[in-house]
Amino acid sequence: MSNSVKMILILTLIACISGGVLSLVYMISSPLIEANMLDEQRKSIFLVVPGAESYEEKMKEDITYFECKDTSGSTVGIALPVQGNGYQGVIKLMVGLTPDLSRITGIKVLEQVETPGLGGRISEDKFQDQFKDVSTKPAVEYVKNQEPEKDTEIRAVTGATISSRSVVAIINKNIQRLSSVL
Amino acid sequence: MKLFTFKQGVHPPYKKELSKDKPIQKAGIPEKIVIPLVQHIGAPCKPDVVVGDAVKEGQMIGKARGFVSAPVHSPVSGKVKRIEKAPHPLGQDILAVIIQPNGNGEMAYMEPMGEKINKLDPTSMLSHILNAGIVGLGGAAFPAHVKFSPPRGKPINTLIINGCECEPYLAADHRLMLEHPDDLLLGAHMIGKVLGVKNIIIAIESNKPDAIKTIDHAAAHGEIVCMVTETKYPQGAEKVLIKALLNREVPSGGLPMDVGVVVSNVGTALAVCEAVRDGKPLIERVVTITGNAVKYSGNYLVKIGTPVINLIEQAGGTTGTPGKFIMGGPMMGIAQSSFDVPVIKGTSGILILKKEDYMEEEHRPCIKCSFCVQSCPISLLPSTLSLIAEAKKWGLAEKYGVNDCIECGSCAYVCPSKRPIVQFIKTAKLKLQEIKAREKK
Amino acid sequence: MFIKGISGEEGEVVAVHGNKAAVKIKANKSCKKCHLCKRISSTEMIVDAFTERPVSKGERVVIAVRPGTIVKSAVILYILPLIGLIIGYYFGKFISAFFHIRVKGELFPACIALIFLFLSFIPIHIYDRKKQNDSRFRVFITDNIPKNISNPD
Amino acid sequence: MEVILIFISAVLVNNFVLSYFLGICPFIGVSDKIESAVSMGFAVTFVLTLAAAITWLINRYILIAFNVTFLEYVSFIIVIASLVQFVEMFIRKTSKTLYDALGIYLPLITTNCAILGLALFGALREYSFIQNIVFGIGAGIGYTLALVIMSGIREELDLADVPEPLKGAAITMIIAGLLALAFMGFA
Amino acid sequence: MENNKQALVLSTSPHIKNNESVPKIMFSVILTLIPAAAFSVYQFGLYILLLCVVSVATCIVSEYVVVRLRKRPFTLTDYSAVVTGILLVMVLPPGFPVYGVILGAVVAIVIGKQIFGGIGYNIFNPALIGRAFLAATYPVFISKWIQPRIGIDALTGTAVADALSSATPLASMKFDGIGTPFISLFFGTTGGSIGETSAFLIILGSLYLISKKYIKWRIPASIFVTVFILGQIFHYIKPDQYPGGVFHLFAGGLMMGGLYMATDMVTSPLTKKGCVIFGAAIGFLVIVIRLFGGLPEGVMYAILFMNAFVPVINRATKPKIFGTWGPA
Amino acid sequence: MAKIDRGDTNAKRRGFSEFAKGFWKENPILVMLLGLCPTLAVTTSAINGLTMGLAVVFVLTGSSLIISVIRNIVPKQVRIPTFIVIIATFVTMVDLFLKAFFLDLSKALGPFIPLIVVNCIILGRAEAFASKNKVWFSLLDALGVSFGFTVTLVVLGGIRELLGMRTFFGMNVLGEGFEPWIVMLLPPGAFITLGFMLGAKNLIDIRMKERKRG
Amino acid sequence: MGGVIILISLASMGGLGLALVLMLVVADKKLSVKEDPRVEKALEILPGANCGACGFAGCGAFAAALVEEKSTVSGCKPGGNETVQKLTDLLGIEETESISPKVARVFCSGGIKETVKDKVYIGIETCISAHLVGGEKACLYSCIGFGDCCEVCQFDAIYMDDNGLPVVDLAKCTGCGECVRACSRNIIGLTDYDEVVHVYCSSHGKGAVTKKICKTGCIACKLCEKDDDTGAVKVIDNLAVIDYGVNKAPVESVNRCPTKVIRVSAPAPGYENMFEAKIKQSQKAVEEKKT
Ligand SMILES: Cc1cc2nc3c(=O)[nH]c(=O)nc-3n(C[C@H](O)[C@H](O)[C@H](O)COP(=O)(O)O)c2cc1C
Ligand SMILES: Cc1cc2nc3c(=O)[nH]c(=O)nc-3n(C[C@H](O)[C@H](O)[C@H](O)COP(=O)(O)O)c2cc1C
Ligand SMILES: Cc1cc2nc3c(=O)[nH]c(=O)nc-3n(C[C@H](O)[C@H](O)[C@H](O)COP(=O)(O)O)c2cc1C
Ligand SMILES: Cc1cc2nc3c(=O)[nH]c(=O)nc-3n(C[C@H](O)[C@H](O)[C@H](O)CO)c2cc1C
Ligand code: SF4
Ligand code: SF4
Ligand code: SF4
Ligand code: SF4
Ligand code: FES
Repeated sequence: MSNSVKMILILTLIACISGGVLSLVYMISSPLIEANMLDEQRKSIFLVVPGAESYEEKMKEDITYFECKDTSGSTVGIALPVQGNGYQGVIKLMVGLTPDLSRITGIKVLEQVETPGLGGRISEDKFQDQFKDVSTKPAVEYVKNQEPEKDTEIRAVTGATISSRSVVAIINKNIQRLSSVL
Repeated sequence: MKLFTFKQGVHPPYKKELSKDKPIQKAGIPEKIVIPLVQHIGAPCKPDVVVGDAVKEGQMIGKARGFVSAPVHSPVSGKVKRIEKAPHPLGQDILAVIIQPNGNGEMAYMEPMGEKINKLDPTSMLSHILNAGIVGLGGAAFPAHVKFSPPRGKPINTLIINGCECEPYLAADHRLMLEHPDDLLLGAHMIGKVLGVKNIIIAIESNKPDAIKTIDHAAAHGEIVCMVTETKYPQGAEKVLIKALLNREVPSGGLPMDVGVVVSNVGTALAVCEAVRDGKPLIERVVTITGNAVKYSGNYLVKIGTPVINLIEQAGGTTGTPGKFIMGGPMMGIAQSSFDVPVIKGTSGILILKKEDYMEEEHRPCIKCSFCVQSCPISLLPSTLSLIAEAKKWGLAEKYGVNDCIECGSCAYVCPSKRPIVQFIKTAKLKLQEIKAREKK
Repeated sequence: MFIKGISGEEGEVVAVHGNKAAVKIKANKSCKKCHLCKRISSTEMIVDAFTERPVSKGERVVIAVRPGTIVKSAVILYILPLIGLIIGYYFGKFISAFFHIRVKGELFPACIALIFLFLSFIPIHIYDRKKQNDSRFRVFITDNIPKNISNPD
Repeated sequence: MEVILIFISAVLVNNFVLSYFLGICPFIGVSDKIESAVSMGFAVTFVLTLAAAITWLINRYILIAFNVTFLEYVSFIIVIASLVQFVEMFIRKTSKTLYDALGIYLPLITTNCAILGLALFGALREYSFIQNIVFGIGAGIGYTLALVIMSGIREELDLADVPEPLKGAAITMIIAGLLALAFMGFA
Repeated sequence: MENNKQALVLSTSPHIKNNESVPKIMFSVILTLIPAAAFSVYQFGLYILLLCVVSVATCIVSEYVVVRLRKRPFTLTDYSAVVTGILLVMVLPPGFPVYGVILGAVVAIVIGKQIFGGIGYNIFNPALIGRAFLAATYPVFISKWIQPRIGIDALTGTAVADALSSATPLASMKFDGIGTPFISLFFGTTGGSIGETSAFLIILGSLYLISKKYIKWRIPASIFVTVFILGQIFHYIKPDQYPGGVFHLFAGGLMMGGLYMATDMVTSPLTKKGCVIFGAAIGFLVIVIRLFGGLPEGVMYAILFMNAFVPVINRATKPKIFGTWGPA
Repeated sequence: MAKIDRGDTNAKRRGFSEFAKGFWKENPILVMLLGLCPTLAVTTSAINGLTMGLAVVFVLTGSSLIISVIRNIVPKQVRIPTFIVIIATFVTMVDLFLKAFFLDLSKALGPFIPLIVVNCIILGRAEAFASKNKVWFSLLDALGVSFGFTVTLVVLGGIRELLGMRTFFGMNVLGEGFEPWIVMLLPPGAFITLGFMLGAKNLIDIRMKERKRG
Repeated sequence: MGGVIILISLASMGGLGLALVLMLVVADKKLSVKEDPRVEKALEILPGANCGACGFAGCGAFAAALVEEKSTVSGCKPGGNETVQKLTDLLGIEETESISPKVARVFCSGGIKETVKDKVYIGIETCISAHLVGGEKACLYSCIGFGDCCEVCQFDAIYMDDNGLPVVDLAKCTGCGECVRACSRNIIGLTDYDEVVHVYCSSHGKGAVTKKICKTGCIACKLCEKDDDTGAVKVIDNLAVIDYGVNKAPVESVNRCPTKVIRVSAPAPGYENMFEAKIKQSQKAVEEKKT
């Protein structure tokens, strides 16, 4: 067998085998993975919209959001996946809103790459819990180094104003976009 | 007056006041004269006498071997006592002819040219210079006849007589210019003639106004010009001097003749004059004895071969504990380990310092202050070179131009870490030479 | 980047014209890789070197390649094609807009970009050839070697 | 504008070596001479950009188009590996002179995680073609920058009195750490 | 065998040296830092003194330990560890915890200096390495500023009054768009690091060092010129967003950094040309970070970044050797 | 270094030394300086290090096995592409597995699981060892090297976790009084810690050598 | 659905693989350039990790460097011993560690205890730098004692003793001659392993002077020369010199030397027998002559 033919045969064969094996593994694992992902999504949605029992994916223009319903089937809130830039990189959030978008029912930081121990503390419950029942009208605000006074205010993580401000900005921007299409 | 100068350099304390006003005295003849057979750059001489021979003042006792070599002569009449290895200012034991003077004063000079000077042709002048064993008296002791016969491809158009004497403490050249201006100028003319050069410059540092005046006066009617340079070390180094006076750069690894210049010390000019006019070989020279550890600093006309210990006695001996004995100036001179070494042709000064005059601290790592960089007249990076040498990267040292260093010592003078930069550089040069020699084999 | 040419070569000046000099050098190991010079035989070659100092025929000199060559070659070899790539992309975009080529997404400009990238090796190839013949490629006389005596200092 | 941001971010803020830890092995190995650092850096830039272009096409027109994104790694890497090998041969043929001076760095790049990392990041961030290219160039320039700095420092450290156990890779690592500290200012 | 009594000393030329020395240089630096440090004590209270003492002591101890472990000659006599210790404190915020200072001082001496072989061999400015390490280690403390003249507890460093913290002029400019009057910047009645607030005293001290040539004047000069020009240019483009050149010059750590830290001999270039390039690049980076980066102040990062470039700069600016056609 | 016997009589001893050398004498990180990227990137905690290490164990063992089986039929010109495809296949399998069962870990390790593909250790061992040795030895070599890798990663991750989060494998060790050093979780901390680990390794080696000499 | 995915995967991977391998095949045919075959072979032996650990830009560069002898085979760390072995076989490089018949010896016995110091040296603490200004000891031929020789020895075969003199560890010395080259005073020499008697002084100074400044220097008394029947020792330029060409050890001279600078060397490990044989042979020769 000439070397060239051998080369062609071997590499093509190996590539094919690899494709074949992987597609098999994929077929086995993909249901599990999808279930995993879905589970995560569900968890975060139910977290930010208390009382929700089921949800429905909706799309308006290019905005995806989830309409949440309780057992009775009435809409208890809206879960909005949003993202934007933080101090270091992208921050992804799930924001829970009342159906009229006037108040936040909760937020969950899904992904972030801020400095651990600093901007990273936006993932801590202490920070996230502040957003419960915060008014979005006219806009969410942050204060530094002091307790919030108004019901639109949250307190920024000390030493990580930029990250905190980013979270607030991302939320405000996306609520506005959503309310403009709803 | 315009002061000629160069970039960078340093200003060490000059300390010339110790010796500059002391007229040249004749030194006495010692009991023993030691004439090493190597007193110049190049091949050593071959002894021309045997033990027991009687010699006369001015008699050749060591023959030149090869072109780059210079004969040596007996400075006194006397008897050859021994021919054996003896201490030498270069730090090794070197074969020397040891003569016991007999005080007869018998002379065996060469034929004096006297009145014939003006008609003399360059070739016979050159042979006089050769036979007189003249070497550069500025320190390097390069055989003068070699310097004065440049190869055909290198036309010379300027002769610089170097009277800068930028080394601190020393005043031999200064006194020479004050006391023998005419002989000196005559010598310069002769060298000019040998070289076929019209353009002759005498360069003097501005801290010798009296010498400038004297020379200016003496040269008033000739073609020789006197140029005054700023008082800055190392103004007298030939490459630097040529740049300052003529704005020509001697190429790296090259010689002044590559830019059409010959540089000679004032003492060399005087020696040429005496050799050609009077037939006197190079058997004595002016030496400054100075330093705080010497009782009476002064300038002496010394027979070559006189052991330093005798000279010190004439200068009243030492005071206090001498800490360092240096042949030459404090910036470039060589430290000696004993007072038994003889004065040789290249000895311009004997400097004996007390402990408090020099500082010998332990050296520290380089802090990259760049003082050395700002002082190197050659624009090297002495700090980097010293680090390279410390790390023993000899090849790298060559790339950083170690061979261009003139070892002037400016860098080590200013270094706040007291790094022995020059020693590092010398070590690197030596190592590179060794490596080159080995590669050739 | 600005070191003195590492591979200083010793050679003899055979001709001088203006600020250029032809220098004959021995071919050695370090020259094997380099094709900057015209070889006159297997053991000797002639290099045209720039000089900033007067040299005369018969003089022995040291020549070296002007520093920065390596870096410059790296730019030519690696950066030029990338510029080609980007130009190709915008060119492709322009073409597709101009001729209303309807290909989904950026496939068309991307392909043009890749084609441009490979095309940009043509000038490099030419440059390479030229450099092999054009021996003036930044060779300089860096030193001359005094024939007779060593430095007295 | 976005393109410029991507570029600057890839060079300084998210420098591949100093904040993404990509391509460290050759970074430690080759960074001892400034000349080789520059050449190596440019070679990396070239291959990075080329890989960015090709893997973008593969991703968009095979993996996504046929919904087989799980083949990402396999397909990217096979393309990169063959590509580098091909480019090496190609450059050697088109420009022997330059290859002799610089081509030696090419094989070193195959196993450099920076390339695959770039391809994966590009796919993850859903860059457009030109964005991906610029990302590649930026990452490459950032890599070159880190290499050049490091090689300069290492040349200098050759002359320093570094403690014996720390000589070599250890001190290089620590310097990389200090460099990463200095790069944090660009965040 | 026994030594000869009257042994002469042998060494290579030159046999005389001038009377500069490393300890003398370092000592001068310490002296000129005293006014700024004293002013800081006046501003922020005795706690600063405590920090200084702790920092210097830690530097000395770490240096001693490392040098002993490495069996190298005793190097404390050169005072450089003291300089590092003082400068480290000078660039930290007034309320910084003592254990943080200790950590910073150890890092400055061990990682910033001794790892490279001790004085003279370090690539980066040790004090700034200490600070950068602390900035990344305790990011919360490092951005906690205290209003001057309100007094902080001499032992714990916590502010006595209830006005906990204040933003530095740069931070208020960057995040809130509030400027600070020039006079308070110049004389240092604003918030900021311990030693950086009074531009006046820093300049005063450094003038002496410049006159002794211990500071290469080209570095601060080119930093300040670059910062001023670039600052002014951006100010003209967007006056309400970007402050003017004078503000840039006297706000934050620029005076301290430009005069005392960028000029550290060990970590700055050797040649004059190199110094100018080095300074200009620092100035450029300072403006870039201040105006476009995520942080309000970038002097430290700019200097550290350029420290890394010094070997390359030194290579690129090698002087032309006498008698050659180019650099060595 | 172990002397390499060619006969089979000492196969057992050789087998053991092939396995053991990966831990110290030929430690992939500390000696061969390979696979540094994942080493530095994922070791923010001990558990991350462990997971990454185990992933490498699987990939290296699997691919070494296959490569040493087919080593004789692959033409030289396509050796690297072939090997790397095999490796990538295993890596994808690990990735899918993690995503299916340990989603959080998979997220924490981020893009560094796929980067095992180009991890210099794997290709290095494949080329250096598996492509030249019999299956059994390749397997032992792979196991040794990858476990050496794992151990080193756990140590590095442990140090960083301890100082950066005052915990070890998630347990609070240093207590609340210790203010965590955030830098340890950042790139500088990774580089500096690994630098000191390399230094410590060298120091121990030097000391051992000295002791041997007496 | 599963079948489709498998098909697509097979097709896309197979297609990719095929396309790429075709490209490589064509490139291999059209673009390949010849190399030194040994480079190829070396490359094959090397791990191919292209890790750069050797300090070269990848295995190819390292292989080329090996063939051009710019690097030693042990540069490749990932490869390990086996690779080194194979490379050694391929390139025909001799193992340097094999014992060579030469060994270094230090021809100076004037340590701190024996030799007068008559000056103080301040400067760089290496022999070569101290040599530039003359060192500290009065004897200009003596060991300077900063140990330049020890530093260059790659085999740790030479170390400074308490007396400030270097000692060669004969078991380790490979006779590479590095120390000989490093010594600026030229007092280290390479000698044959089985040469047993040497003059442990290098001073060409006058005997009278030497006597004053060193307890164990050669004072050129010529006793060795006169009394030795083998005629192997001559005093040349104030120093006893052994003519190693004479196939007998000048054992007699050893006894006669008043300052004990001629000594019987320690036997080199593995050469003890040869050593004794040599001594016996010499003694026999001496006795024969006497009778
Ligand atoms: C190492 C380091 C990491 C940082 N990480 C973050 C971060 O994750 N999030 C953030 O908002 N700011 C971060 N910063 C920015 C500073 O802490 C900045 O001064 C701060 O955002 C100012 O906010 P403050 O007003 O709350 O002090 C970081 C700074 C440093 C030095
Ligand atoms: C640093 C340095 C300083 C020198 N200073 C002087 C000097 O002051 N006077 C002098 O005549 N020669 C001085 N020389 C020697 C000159 O360079 C040159 O060799 C000498 O003037 C040539 O004259 P000669 O051959 O007659 O000695 C110095 C050399 C060096 C390297
Ligand atoms: C803040 C300051 C700025 C200076 N600016 C200059 C200047 O712009 N040009 C100048 O020639 N000297 C200037 N000097 C004078 C320098 O102190 C001194 O003359 C110069 O460093 C000499 O350097 P040199 O090494 O180039 O001779 C300045 C001095 C100070 C203190
Ligand atoms: C003008 C000047 C500035 C200095 N600045 C610093 C500094 O910023 N940080 C520091 O640690 N040491 C500084 N030093 C002290 C010393 O140079 C430093 O510790 C060395 O870097 C240690 O090798 C300075 C010294 C001088 C003379
Ligand atoms: S490097 Fe040489 S030329 Fe330059 S200052 Fe120092 S001794 Fe003088
Ligand atoms: S003067 Fe001394 S300390 Fe300063 S840079 Fe030069 S060598 Fe270094
Ligand atoms: S350097 Fe060579 S000859 Fe000298 S002792 Fe060491 S091994 Fe022997
Ligand atoms: S033998 Fe030579 S090199 Fe060794 S210590 Fe003595 S003088 Fe130095
Ligand atoms: S693991 Fe080696 S380059 Fe990334």
